[in-house]
Amino acid sequence: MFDKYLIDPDSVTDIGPADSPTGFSFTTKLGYYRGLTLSMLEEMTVAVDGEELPREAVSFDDGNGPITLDEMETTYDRRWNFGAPATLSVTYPGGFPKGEHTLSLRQRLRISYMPFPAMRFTEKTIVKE
Amino acid sequence: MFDKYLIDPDSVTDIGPADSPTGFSFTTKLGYYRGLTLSMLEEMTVAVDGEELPREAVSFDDGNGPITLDEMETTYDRRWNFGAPATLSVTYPGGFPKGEHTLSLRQRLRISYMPFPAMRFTEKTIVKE
Amino acid sequence: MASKIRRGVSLYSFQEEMFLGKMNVEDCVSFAASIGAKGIEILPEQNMPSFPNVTDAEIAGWHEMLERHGCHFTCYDMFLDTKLRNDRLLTDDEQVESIRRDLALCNRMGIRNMRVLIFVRPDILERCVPYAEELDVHMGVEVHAPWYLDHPWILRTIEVADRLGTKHLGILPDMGIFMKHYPPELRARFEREGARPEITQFIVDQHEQKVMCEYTIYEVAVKMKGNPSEVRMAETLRHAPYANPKRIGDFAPYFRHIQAKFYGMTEDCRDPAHAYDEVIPELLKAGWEGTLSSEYEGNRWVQDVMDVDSREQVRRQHEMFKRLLGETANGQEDA
Amino acid sequence: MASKIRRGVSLYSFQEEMFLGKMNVEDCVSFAASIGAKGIEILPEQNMPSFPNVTDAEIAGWHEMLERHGCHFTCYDMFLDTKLRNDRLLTDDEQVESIRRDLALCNRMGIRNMRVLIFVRPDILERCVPYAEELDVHMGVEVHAPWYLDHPWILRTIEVADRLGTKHLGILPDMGIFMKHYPPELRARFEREGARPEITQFIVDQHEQKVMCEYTIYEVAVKMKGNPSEVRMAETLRHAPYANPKRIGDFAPYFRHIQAKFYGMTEDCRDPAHAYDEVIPELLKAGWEGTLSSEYEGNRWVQDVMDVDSREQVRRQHEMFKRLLGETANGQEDA
Ligand SMILES: [Mn+2]
Ligand SMILES: [Mn+2]
Repeated sequence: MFDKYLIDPDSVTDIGPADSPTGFSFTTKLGYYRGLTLSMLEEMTVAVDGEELPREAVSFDDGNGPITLDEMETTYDRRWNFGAPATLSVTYPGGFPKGEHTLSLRQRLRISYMPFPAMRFTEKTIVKE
Repeated sequence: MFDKYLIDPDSVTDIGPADSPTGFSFTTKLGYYRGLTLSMLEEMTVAVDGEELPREAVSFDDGNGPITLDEMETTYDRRWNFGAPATLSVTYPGGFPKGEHTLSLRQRLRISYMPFPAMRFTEKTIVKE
Repeated sequence: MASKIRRGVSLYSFQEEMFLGKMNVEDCVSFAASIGAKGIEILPEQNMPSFPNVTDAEIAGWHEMLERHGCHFTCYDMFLDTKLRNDRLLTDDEQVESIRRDLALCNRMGIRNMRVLIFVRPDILERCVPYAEELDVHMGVEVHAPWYLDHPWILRTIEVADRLGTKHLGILPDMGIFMKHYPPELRARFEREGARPEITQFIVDQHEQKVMCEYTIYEVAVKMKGNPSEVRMAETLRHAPYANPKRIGDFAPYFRHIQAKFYGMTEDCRDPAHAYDEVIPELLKAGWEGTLSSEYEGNRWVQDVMDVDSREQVRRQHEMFKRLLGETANGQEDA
Repeated sequence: MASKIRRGVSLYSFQEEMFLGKMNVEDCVSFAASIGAKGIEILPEQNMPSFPNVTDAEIAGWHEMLERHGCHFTCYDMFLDTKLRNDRLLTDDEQVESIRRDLALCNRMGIRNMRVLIFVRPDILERCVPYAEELDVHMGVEVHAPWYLDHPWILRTIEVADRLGTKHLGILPDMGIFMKHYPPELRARFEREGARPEITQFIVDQHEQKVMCEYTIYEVAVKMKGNPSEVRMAETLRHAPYANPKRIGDFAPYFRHIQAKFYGMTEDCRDPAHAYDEVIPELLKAGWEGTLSSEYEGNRWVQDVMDVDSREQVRRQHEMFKRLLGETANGQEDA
């Protein structure tokens, strides 16, 4: 329902030393019309040019401290609120590649009233000089 | 609904000269709870040991004269009645093979109130000495 | 006060024995008479080999046979072969003509109710109303599961009937719409075909709770990785909603005949699947007048393991009807 | 005589602008007040960032804000995360506890209606009735398409309410069940995604005729070899039955709030899809008292080609409500 807004394309920033970045980060929102307890976020799969990065490479922070996707699985006392921007940090040696590349994100949400997981997806073209 | 009764296994008989049969015949019924105009019989596919015989090899006779499957397609004034036995004659040089073999029949019926064709199928083991 | 509800059978009920040549139509009628089910519903395309060219002599023969057994016709089940040709559908005019042919034959046979297949378009039926009125035949669109009385497709027929102010167009409920519990005959068949008892129990439980069928199908097919028999059993739920018996009163003015669908009766003459114990009181409350016409459809579910005994099944259903209708030994028989 | 039907909005209606940070909750309330829609339906899990640990001060802040605009709360939309954990479902006790938590917060917020998700089991709700009575909150199971008022799953909740004789359990209809015509916004979106106009016209025509949806899906997917967008459009028919508005009177005692679902209004303030012109007269005839609460859900269908203007859409819906409720300029505003 909010797929097209999942990635803020202007937020993509390298992390780590400026001369040898260890990865990049970007701002994302939860693709749902309400907030969710973190345990119900089953997947946030980041891909560069269609190539998916390992789950372990991704870390989430909605302002309450970084947490890995595995840790989120059993986090029952923390919610990602509706419309609230959060930062996904990704280990990606060298940082986001220069030039024109695609960045995509797939969120898999466990919604109790639906029989199957809800899938959200967006792909944005990022131009880095 | 009547799939298991589509072939009368005791009816299988060779046709043509006794010493060089040109094929075989058997008794069949329409797998439906009412009669149908012949144009609605889309397929009657005969197979021996799972190998389907060509459509042209098959001829139908419910007692009102033999007719090919292609001719049935445009026969709007003749019905195959509920529960009425008919003879399917099949061109099969040498006649039905000796020993234990399977004979199967698939009927495809065009039933107007159903969105898809009705499929009927039976397979019988025939032992010929 | 005696109820105005009569008992009858559809010849559809004996399809197994008739198909196999073990019963002919007179055997069916004779049996029906023996259980006080004097109203006979006929499928001319099943029971009249000369259809559609039925002669007056043949019709007279039928009436003589029925009279021998004290029986009478109640309903004519029509079909409409819109797909007669493989190159095109029947035109609207051809469809109207086919229905008119059935109405005329129905009238010649002295039958005043015609079962109309549910897929026949309401606008086609609207065009047939003048013929139905002239021939005095009520066209009842069969409300068959998964449709239900309030389904918008059915409401279109009701709308036509109301707008024309005709008494010759309405509905004809098939009691399969009141399948409250999962039929044991179906479950057993799927188990014989390889469905595991724990999965079939899950499906039965879900149906009992009236969970939306698509959820159960998804659970069985995807989450439980059900085998083909299990998935097929789950998919039967798509065809088996449970309609609210309380709606019968609202629709009673629109039907004059009922197809009393069932898959199997217990030895003590109860239907484990259909809520006749809720439906019949609603019919009585509505003062409905017409025939409960047995439609036994269990043969296909048990023929793989036993000889079908349609007579015994129909007999048991009528024992249930007598009980629910409050018939005494001498009560309904002469009605 | 003035109708007892009040107008309101669900904050769900402004999800697009709130998600994007273009409106905050007070903007929504202020706008609602400006069109005389003084009843506010809230989704705490959407609109209260501290949920479920909402403080008294926060609640007081909400009430002050509402009062500034002359508004009040009407309904609390609950959720139940039975799949909170990935290793098991919540136990029955945990489910009851979660609902009790919502009932208590609802009560603290001074709200007397709680929308219950349709998948919540009736036996779980039965266990919650004592809490609902104590806290004076009506639990209304949302009757959402493809369910309908008479659906057997809904009848189970009605049965529990009747058996307990409670006034604190019932239903809460979502007007999506009265989708009589195919929404143009959906059709246009599927066409932008590649569905061919002749196929979308076929789907619309089939829906208009109320043909059983599985038939249409089969026609489009198999016979017409529809492309993925066309098949997806056909599959939307599964979620869009059309319930009979005439049933409203029978169920009116069981609901006190209505979610007025819509996908888009025309410039002359008509809903091209939902039969409000048949539903509202039935509500008036039943003397129903409660709130028609806008639930705009069109954003997701048009956001690919235009900026969503939820306010304008909601405004148009309320123009329609005023017309159908017979509100005069000074009539309902002070009710
Ligand atoms: Mn029937
Ligand atoms: Mn809703």
